[in-house]
Amino acid sequence: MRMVMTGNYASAYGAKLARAEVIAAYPITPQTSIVEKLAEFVSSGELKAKFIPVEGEHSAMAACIAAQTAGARTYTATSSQGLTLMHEVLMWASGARLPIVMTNVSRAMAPPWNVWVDHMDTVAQRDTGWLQFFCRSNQEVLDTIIMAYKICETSGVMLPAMIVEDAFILSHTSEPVDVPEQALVDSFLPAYSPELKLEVGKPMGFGSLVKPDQYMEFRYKAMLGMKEARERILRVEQEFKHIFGRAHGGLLDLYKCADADVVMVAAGSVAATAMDVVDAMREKGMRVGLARIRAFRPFPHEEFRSLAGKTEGIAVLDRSFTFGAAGAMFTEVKSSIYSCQKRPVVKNYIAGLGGRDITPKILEKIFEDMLVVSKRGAEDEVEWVDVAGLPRRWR
Amino acid sequence: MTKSYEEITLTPISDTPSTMNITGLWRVVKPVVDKEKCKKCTICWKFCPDAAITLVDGEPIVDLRYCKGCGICAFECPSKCIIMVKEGEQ
Amino acid sequence: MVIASEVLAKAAFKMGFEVSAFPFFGVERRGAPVTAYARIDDKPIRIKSSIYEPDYVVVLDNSLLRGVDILEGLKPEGRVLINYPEGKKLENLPPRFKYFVIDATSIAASHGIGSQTAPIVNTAIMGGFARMCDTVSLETILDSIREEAPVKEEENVAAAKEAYQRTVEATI
Amino acid sequence: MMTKTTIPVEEFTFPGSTGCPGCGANLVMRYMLKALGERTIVTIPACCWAVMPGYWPSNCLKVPLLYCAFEATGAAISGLRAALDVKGVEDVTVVGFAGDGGTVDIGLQALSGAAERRTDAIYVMYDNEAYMNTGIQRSGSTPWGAWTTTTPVGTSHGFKHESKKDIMAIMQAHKIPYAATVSPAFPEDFVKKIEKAKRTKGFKFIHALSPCPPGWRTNPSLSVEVARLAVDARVFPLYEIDEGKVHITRKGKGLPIVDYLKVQGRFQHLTEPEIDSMQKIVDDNWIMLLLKESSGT
Repeated sequence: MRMVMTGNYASAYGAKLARAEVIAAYPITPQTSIVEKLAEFVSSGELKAKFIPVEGEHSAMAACIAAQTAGARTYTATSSQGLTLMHEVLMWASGARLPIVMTNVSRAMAPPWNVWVDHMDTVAQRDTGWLQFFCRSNQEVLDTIIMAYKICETSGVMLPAMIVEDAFILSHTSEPVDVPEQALVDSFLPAYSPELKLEVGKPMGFGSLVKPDQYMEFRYKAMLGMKEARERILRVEQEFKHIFGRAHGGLLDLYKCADADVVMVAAGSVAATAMDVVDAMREKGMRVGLARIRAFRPFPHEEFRSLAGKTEGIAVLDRSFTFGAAGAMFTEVKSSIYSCQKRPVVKNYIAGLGGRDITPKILEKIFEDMLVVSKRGAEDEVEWVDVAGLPRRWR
Repeated sequence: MTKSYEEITLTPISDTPSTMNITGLWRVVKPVVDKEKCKKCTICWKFCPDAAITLVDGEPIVDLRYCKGCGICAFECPSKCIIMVKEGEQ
Repeated sequence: MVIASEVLAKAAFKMGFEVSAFPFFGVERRGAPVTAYARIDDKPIRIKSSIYEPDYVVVLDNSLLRGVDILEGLKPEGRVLINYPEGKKLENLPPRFKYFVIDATSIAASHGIGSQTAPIVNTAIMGGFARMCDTVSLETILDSIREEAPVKEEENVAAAKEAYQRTVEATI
Repeated sequence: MMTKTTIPVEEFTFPGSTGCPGCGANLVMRYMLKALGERTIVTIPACCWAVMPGYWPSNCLKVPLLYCAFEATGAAISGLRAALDVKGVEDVTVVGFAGDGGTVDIGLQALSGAAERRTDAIYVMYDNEAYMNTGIQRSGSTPWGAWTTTTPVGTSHGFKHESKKDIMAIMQAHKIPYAATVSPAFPEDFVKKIEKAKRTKGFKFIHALSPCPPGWRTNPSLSVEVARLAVDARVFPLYEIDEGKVHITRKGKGLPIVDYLKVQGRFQHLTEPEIDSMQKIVDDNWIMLLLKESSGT
């Protein structure tokens, strides 16, 4: 059934349809309405689950880890400061090979204190061993939560996944979302049944001390899990499409890139706006395209390598910045295509930090700049967009 | 012996009894029980931190593969029937 | 205010439109001035940036007329709906736009929505919006209010109906 | 013929743990599991006991064990209980088993959360009165006067000058149904209290004194004796708080505190006046406890 709902409600419906059994969460702006809705589902009996009102985000993840180890399907949601507080236990979840699914409402890090969209929190967790999916619509949020359980619960993967909703822009925007029938979701996503779980009668110790002579083999296996996740994402999306009639673009969602002189790389909600801009610019005769990073982990290296040969310039829009380096997506894109025969010019645009609106006009200007840069190379590899005090005007 | 990544579980799960650790090798002194004096009070068994003492008809049998030689049993024994002797001595 | 934009979006959605509604993204505090937006289109809405050139502006609290440029970016053919006391003349606004007024405060108060000192005008004003804008019908607005109103749904519906009847175009 | 013993015969720990010789924490675990039995799940954060089961794949517990993050014990027991509930698994005791640092310091928030949520579980703090796993650094549970590596005595008399956090009072303030202190020197009392905790629904807290030969600078053979002296000198009284009511389970002999201190290297630097002031605090605390017991709070 198609309903108008916010991204946060899409998350809550996603977790409900996936039949999450244990939900442990702590409120943080702008994630709150996810947990409020889920608490409502649980208290009304619509969702047969246990809701643990934990006293902080670290405990939220720690409780999910314990519950998932004991064989329950778990879900949590957080944002920004809460996500970074979880950092330690995020690594724990992946090291323990637990397919926990979490929504992160991506929000800026303080200071300056700021509750608006920014990908710093999410990007900072890129090494934690979580699959990370950026979404561009509320529909994608709901669908990806359901898909994530299926992707992650495969014995070859068994890693956790983070579904990224842009703060306010998705979390609080109401738009039509198709909420599938429970029976249909059940036919797609079977109950969680791990090969090994913590249970009485089986005296096993989960997560024990491993010496240097064995540690690497376990890490190697986690790497294989992430590699397998790559294939799983694609396969599960095919299955999803077969049942639900829609898909969201695999790891790298390409929009009009086939003949594009210049391609913009972006993640999250701004990519949706960028699609409109691509259409408008093409109407004016400019061949531009959009490559939306849907999976940031595992990173779509292969997809970028095949894109490299088809375009002259890649404009990477990062909604975060790695201090002392550049935008993380830019760094990844460049490293992906380094081994390619033909390498397009790549430039990094840092934009939209702390909720600064990225308007269609700004996106158009980035495309225009890239069309020039792709021919003569970039003077500055990394440009901060729409910063007062810098010479270039963007608005 | 390092196991191949193909032979191990996804995450370390310990399922082997710790009797695989021969902690008796740490020992400097060992308990020797004078069975004549033993009153079968079971106190030595009760206070062994390593569960290395078992009772057979009330008499303590020290499993020297695991006894670390802490000496609690000797200290606590009310009839003083356990003495700690240096390894290698009688 | 956040609720008003949702009511509108959901009403338009019922009529078969694609919609997108969002508050000015901030830390919500009841009573503090807020802005909310809605987009209505017949094809899927992808754009996620804020609205800078609206077709319609709805002002729920006329005290904002003094401090906020409510006409900023309004398209030339744009229309404005203002919650305004009945009988009082609308002043200091450029005549190039069309203005509609409705005393949503009195209507909400008379239907017992909110308190007498601080009536909640969100639902009444949407009745006025149905009058000003041909795109959404009063019936769907009322349906939408029925679904969205947390309490007193029939009072809210009646207020919106009354507001629809009493909304008039103002002369400058 | 079965031997008559004063505590359950069945062992739920294997020999071969990698605890130090004379480790009090080994006794705490051993007695606890004897009282709880097979249908128990234990979660252990970073602490000595995270190492004591041995390197993978060694495990010295005969019940399932989940290792959790240092500060996360309270959250982990809530998660375990929720999973058991949602799966309809009944009659399982969930135990959080943490050291003093993991309880009164880094784990206090999660502990408080679990207690406030009334998580149906037993939280056992084995208190060796310092960060022993990392090599004897002071914790919030280290007593006044003790030497640790981060409260070195040196020439400036730099022993720990702050008093031990009163975790039992903290837990009592959470209005939990049951809390008790236990000592490895009194296994019968220990087992009885754990059995009571097991029968009680809701959040239960057990404070276990856990002598540490390397950290306390004691002879390993004295681990039980020093725990006994702690009770007899009333440094560590044995009592329970049952539905808010204090009940002292062993009054002890009322020995002078010096009897307890003198067997431990960590207190050797203390002067007579310092020992006297410690004695006064112990006496005051004992009177307070008696008052609490007689007043029914």
